[in-house]
Amino acid sequence: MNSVIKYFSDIAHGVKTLWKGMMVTGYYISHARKEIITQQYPENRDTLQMFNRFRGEVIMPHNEDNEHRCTGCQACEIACPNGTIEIIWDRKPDPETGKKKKSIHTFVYHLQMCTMCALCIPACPTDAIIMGQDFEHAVTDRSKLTKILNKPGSKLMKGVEE
Amino acid sequence: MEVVDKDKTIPGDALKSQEYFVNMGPQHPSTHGVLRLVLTIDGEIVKRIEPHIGYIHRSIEKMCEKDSYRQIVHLTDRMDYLSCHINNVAVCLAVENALEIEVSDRVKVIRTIIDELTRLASHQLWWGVMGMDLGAITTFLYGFRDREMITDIFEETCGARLTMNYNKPGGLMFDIHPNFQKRTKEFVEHFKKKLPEYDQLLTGNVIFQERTKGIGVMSKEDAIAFGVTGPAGRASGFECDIRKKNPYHVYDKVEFNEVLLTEGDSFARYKARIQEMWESLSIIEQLIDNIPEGPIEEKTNAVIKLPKGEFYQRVETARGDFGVYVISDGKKSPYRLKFRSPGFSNLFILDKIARGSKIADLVAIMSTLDLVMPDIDR
Amino acid sequence: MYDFTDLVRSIHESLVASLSPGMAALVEWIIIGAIFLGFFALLGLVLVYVERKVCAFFQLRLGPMRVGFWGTAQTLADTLKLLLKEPIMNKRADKFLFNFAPFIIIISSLIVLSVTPFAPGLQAFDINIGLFFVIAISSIGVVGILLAGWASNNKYSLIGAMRSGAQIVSYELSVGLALMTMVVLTGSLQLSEIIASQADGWWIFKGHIPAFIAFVLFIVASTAEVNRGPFDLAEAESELTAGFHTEYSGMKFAFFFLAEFVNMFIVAVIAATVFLGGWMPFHIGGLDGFNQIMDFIPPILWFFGKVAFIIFLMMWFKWTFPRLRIDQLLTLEWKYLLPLNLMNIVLMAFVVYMGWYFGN
Amino acid sequence: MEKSALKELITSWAEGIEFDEEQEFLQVNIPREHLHEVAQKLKSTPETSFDYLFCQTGVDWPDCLEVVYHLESSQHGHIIVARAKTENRENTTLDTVCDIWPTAEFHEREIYDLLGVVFNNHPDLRRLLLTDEWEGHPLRKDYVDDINMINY
Repeated sequence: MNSVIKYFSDIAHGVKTLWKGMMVTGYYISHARKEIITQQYPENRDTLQMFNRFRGEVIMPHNEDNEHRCTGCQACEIACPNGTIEIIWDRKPDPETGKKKKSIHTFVYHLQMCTMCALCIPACPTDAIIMGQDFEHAVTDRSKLTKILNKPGSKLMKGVEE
Repeated sequence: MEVVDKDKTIPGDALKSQEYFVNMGPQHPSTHGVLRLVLTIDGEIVKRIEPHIGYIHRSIEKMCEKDSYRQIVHLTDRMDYLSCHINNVAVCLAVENALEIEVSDRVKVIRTIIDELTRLASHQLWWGVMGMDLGAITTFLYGFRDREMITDIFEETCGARLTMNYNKPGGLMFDIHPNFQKRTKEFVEHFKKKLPEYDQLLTGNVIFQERTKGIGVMSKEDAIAFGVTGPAGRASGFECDIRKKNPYHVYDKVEFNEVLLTEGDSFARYKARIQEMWESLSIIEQLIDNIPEGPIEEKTNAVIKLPKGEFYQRVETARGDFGVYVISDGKKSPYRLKFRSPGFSNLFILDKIARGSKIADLVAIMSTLDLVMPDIDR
Repeated sequence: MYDFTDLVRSIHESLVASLSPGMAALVEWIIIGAIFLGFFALLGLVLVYVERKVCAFFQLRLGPMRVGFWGTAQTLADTLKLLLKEPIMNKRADKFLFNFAPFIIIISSLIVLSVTPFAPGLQAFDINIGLFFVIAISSIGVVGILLAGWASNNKYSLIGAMRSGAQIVSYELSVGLALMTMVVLTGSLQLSEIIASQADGWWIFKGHIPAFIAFVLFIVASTAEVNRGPFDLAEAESELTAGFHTEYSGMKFAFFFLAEFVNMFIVAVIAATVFLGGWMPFHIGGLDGFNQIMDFIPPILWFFGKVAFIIFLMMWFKWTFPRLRIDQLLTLEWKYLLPLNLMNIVLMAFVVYMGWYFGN
Repeated sequence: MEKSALKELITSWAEGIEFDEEQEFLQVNIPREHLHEVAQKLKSTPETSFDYLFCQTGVDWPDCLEVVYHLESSQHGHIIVARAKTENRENTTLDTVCDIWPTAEFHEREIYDLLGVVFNNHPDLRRLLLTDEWEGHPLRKDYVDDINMINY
């Protein structure tokens, strides 16, 4: 007799636990409007706000006079674990003093090798590079991922080296 | 009367079942990455399991031999990506211990909180995937919903959602975001309401219990002998929580229980993780309101050089006992660096505990062991 | 009021009047065949869309949103994609059986669809052994699954097919017995008569306890029979990648997919017809005013409403429960469903013998 | 057990056992001839009962290869670091310990794969991470790989 009772109580227990689970999903479908968590990504692009600290890519800010803060000291190049940053520099005579001085020619940034570890940012003594928040890096050609960060014709900001 | 020979009445070979091989993976929905299991199967019964790994072996240990200690930290993100912060901290602690740097209490508390958040995020993902492996696809989305709140906290404070690289030898990269405490408290409140739902949906479910109870039983002796740690080991009664054994950060100052179960089956491993989530929540609650003030990093040399010798640092990741073994010859890079990954040891007990079970059981056992392939291959 | 009998008869009479009897029959066949094929395709499209949306709302997602208003044209686009896809086949597969299997499945579900009573007078094939016919034909589908699994020359497919075979052979019993329980009440196997017998109340209410138990048993067993929900072992994607249709692609895969949804519809039709009165509006014996109000809602809406309810129930199962293991599946059938069914059929016979059901 | 007591006990087991200078854990050098015997004793002696091998590392030194065993006792909680060196970098054989600690079977396969230490009596000594056709042992310091650029 006990086994018969157990047989039926097993069934009742099983049905009860199944019903409990169905109540959870049932709640969510009946409150779908409130509970939906997904976003419609390309549509909400205009309102999409990334966090300030989000690491999307390395960028080099320029001011309105097309000046940057990079002295070409290569500290970031050394700090980078993956060889992402490559600085091509040359020595040009300073127009004021006439002395030859190191300055950057091109600041090459290989996005395809970057792991966004941000070790280069604190390494920079002049705060020339920061992390940008752009995350849409999809391109059709791998060569487009190699970026030159200093804008054409840009020069070093005054007062950075003091 | 004619004596009937039993063997002759049945045409032997015609009815004999034949064993055959099945390649489960490297691309298979339930191997979670590129793990290949060569199964010897008789009907539905698994007779033998031979794991083949190395599909995403990236030679991180070799790469570490040329990197500076600061650079090594970001490589550990890519091993067990679900407990990336804990891996980061392991390397940082190893270096700090070697240099005899004592970080401030603020750093310790922040590291503890983020460690526990990482553990929660990992367990949430595991819970979702566990349900999905057993056929309840909805759990995956529910797990991700709650995990998303944690990744948002990480993104705001650390700058990345998964591979955040928030630590450096000597402290943190930068201070926590002003919203950190508020958001974390919001999350704790939210998750305390949602965690019972996990139980209603899956833990209590009769089908789920039938699928996991008594499946893949691991004895305590096996767990120790095979080095199975983390929730999987503790479900067998192996006291292997590094947070209790060798406390680091502020784990000796907070109150929490080491989850210990004795059954050792898949359901016990499942329960151990669910209970661990409650413990993690309580640790976060104890710490979040009293983060002490203090510097966020200690001064280190521009080029970190460890003294000659050997340093071993153990931490408890979401998967178990993670170790960093540094052999230094006094240069800027380690002479040899070995990562003791918990997944590596956990994987190889599979053959022992899953033999004789069905294919469906193998999937359940595999997901309760919570394997992360990059962690195993390194 | 909403009777289609006159419409159908007038079409028939005009055809007979203008054509020879043989030609008229042929034209009727073609018309009915075309209607059913169109309905079949439409059903697949709608059900796939509904499943994706319902599943999405269960999972806190929005589901398809891009193609058409709220993604309504998504399945159409998917079908187009599947049509344009190259059909690939395993080199060592059994070519004939591999190509033949999807058709067995799709034809069997099409045949069962023919007895569906949509509305009064709107039934293509009203034979007096309707229920029996449904049970008989619907088990042909498993032959297709077995063939597909075997012909694929893939071990996963074979395991899936074998699971499916074991599953359907055993669950057929429960489906049959649960329906048999109701036949004790209805006294007829003909679907139109079963519906007619529910004019003063649906059997699930009139037959109370045993009928309700039979309803639950039927839903569980038939979910298993159509390889859905927690019983989708034949395709168990986390174990067998995709089970018996692992090797199929393009339109042949779409046939399997379509057949699954149409089978679900058929099961819902049978459940609605036998337990919930088919197209019969909700009637309570004695309350004439209420019954007349209910009669204003067209029967075809009643029919599709009930079917939708049962389909939603099956989707709810599928998106909530984990999958069973093969031995547990058989345990459920042989240790729980079958004894309960047998007990229930005795109980029902007793209830009918004593006249303890409503509306006698 | 205290470090000094452990030292005394282990020294008595076999000849040639040496202890390194003080580190975080007790360091013991075991001569390769006695490796299996001492390992067996480390596990089975009730006072030591090192039953949990939590890390096994291969190291490439200029004159030899070394395998480091990190052992813990789940019962007593003490930790020891055992080390065994191969004869030189060409003759790289050591005894296996995978019959004592089953987890060593795969750690040893990994060490064989990456460093080329050959373990005697290992039941299934094959490459673990790399393909079977792979030439050389990548974790050795003199390993040259022209395609993947890890150089010093």
